[in-house]
Amino acid sequence: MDLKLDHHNEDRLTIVEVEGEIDVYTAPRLRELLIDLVNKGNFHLLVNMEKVDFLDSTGLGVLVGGLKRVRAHDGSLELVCTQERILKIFRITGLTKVFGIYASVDEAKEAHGKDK
Amino acid sequence: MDLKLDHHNEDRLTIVEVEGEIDVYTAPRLRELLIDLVNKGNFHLLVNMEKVDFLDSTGLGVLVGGLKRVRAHDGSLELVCTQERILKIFRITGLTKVFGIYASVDEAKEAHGKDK
Amino acid sequence: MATVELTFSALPAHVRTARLVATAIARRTGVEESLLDEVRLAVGEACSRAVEAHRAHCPGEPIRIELRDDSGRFEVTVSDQAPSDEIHQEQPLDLGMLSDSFMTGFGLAVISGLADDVEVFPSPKGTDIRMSWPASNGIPTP
Amino acid sequence: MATVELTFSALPAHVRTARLVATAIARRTGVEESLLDEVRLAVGEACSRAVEAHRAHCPGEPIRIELRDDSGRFEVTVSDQAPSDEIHQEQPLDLGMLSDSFMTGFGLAVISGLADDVEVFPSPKGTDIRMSWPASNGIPTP
Ligand SMILES: Nc1ncnc2c1ncn2[C@@H]1O[C@H](COP(=O)(O)OP(=O)(O)O)[C@@H](O)[C@H]1O
Ligand SMILES: Nc1ncnc2c1ncn2[C@@H]1O[C@H](COP(=O)(O)OP(=O)(O)O)[C@@H](O)[C@H]1O
Repeated sequence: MDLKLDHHNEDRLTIVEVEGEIDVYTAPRLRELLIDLVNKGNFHLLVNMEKVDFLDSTGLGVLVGGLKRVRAHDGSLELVCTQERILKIFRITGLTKVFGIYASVDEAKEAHGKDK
Repeated sequence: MDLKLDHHNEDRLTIVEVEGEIDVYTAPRLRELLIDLVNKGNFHLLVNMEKVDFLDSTGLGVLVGGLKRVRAHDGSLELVCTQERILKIFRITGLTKVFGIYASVDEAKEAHGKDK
Repeated sequence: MATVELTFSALPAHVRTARLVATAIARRTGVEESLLDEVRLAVGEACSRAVEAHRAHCPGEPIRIELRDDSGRFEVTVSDQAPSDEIHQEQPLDLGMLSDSFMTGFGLAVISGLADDVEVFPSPKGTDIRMSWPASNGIPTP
Repeated sequence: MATVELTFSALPAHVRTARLVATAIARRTGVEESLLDEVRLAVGEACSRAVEAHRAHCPGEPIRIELRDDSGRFEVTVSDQAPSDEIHQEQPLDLGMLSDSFMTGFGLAVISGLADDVEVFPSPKGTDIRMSWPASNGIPTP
């Protein structure tokens, strides 16, 4: 199972669709995409993890790295995730306190609309 | 994928249904079944290989062993197989000349009916 | 004697092979289906950690993973040959401190959170990480 | 250096692990999907042969399989440590001669029929079987 990446803009949010395995082998591709998006001025990222079947700490590292980058521009990097096996990894590492995690893209968009 | 074995009698034939992988790990169970059937007086065996997804030379060995046993009682051991990947193994080892191989249980039963 | 031993060069692609082998053997050893995800992830983390350590210190040396199923438990040991110089993360998470390359802290946190039992043996000659899970059978006889 | 090396004790169950690893690495190395069945079967045969030889001669010794993907081909070498005393089957098949335990003749026939390229190196210290298939890529960069 490899990694598929896609992205598109909705309102002020850039939605990043991730499918497959984010691990030590594929994480560099996700890192490149996030860096590229930030360099092109997209500072509000929403990463949809619903189709991710495997996430390891290298993947976590890339997400945290992305968060640091968007924060430097007063941006945000949030996640959509309801899969227990993936949520567990965020919980174990204490990262549920670091990332906004939503149950759906719509829920995230709504929360975002209110923020600003 | 493990090995599932089943058998029942139709007319004078004992039909052995095999499903899964016949390899160095599971072949001993097939050998035991064939020996047991012969010991109980079933000398006309038809082994249905249609649901076999893997066959190695240990499996071939068990089939040849079964054939030797039934022949000692003037019996027969024939096969049903249409899967190219499995047929290939019989062809490579020259065993297509040793076993009667049929396209279906019915076809085998018919040929058998004529024989006797 | 270790039942199965896998040796691989320090490349991320091989971490996948290690995960695949560990999951397959765990399943056969009778580790509960619900734990297989944890096995896959914890073994992957330990191997990723080893690959990163080798790439930094000794890219030409192979990494070894031993899988044993002869003790009533499924036991995995991942051994690297990189000198251990880990900064053990004791303080709470501070975003600024984290690099976005592989984070040893996260890796070990994940492993400790997932393995039923973990021991880490760091030494100047390398680190061994030993993990184990309950298993219902050793090598079953056919 | 071999890219991945698997060492296992002489038990039939481990032949499955070897098949699994060989198929996974072959796939990743870019061996064509249509050849993966042949890889799985040929590697399995070579390992079964080694397991049988060890059980007869040296059940305590491990069997080694090396998988390389660094030469533009996918290359697998299975090495046993049992003295080679094979009767090479040159005469046509004679049912009476065949035992229904593992048949070296069939095993080698299957391997030769399936591997794109095979070399067998028997020696008093053990036999190496080297097989290879065309592969479209080595370790791909992520
Ligand atoms: N071709 C391959 N080479 C190496 N590792 C692989 C390959 N395919 C899958 N894997 C790894 O093996 C693990 C199990 O994969 P998979 O067979 O899809 O899981 P499962 O059997 O649980 O469905 C995954 O972590 C995956 O990265
Ligand atoms: N739990 C396991 N332990 C060791 N080997 C296994 C296990 N499960 C499957 N295998 C072996 O791995 C090989 C590939 O199995 P499988 O994943 O079903 O094939 P594929 O990926 O081609 O569908 C088979 O030969 C099988 O015997």
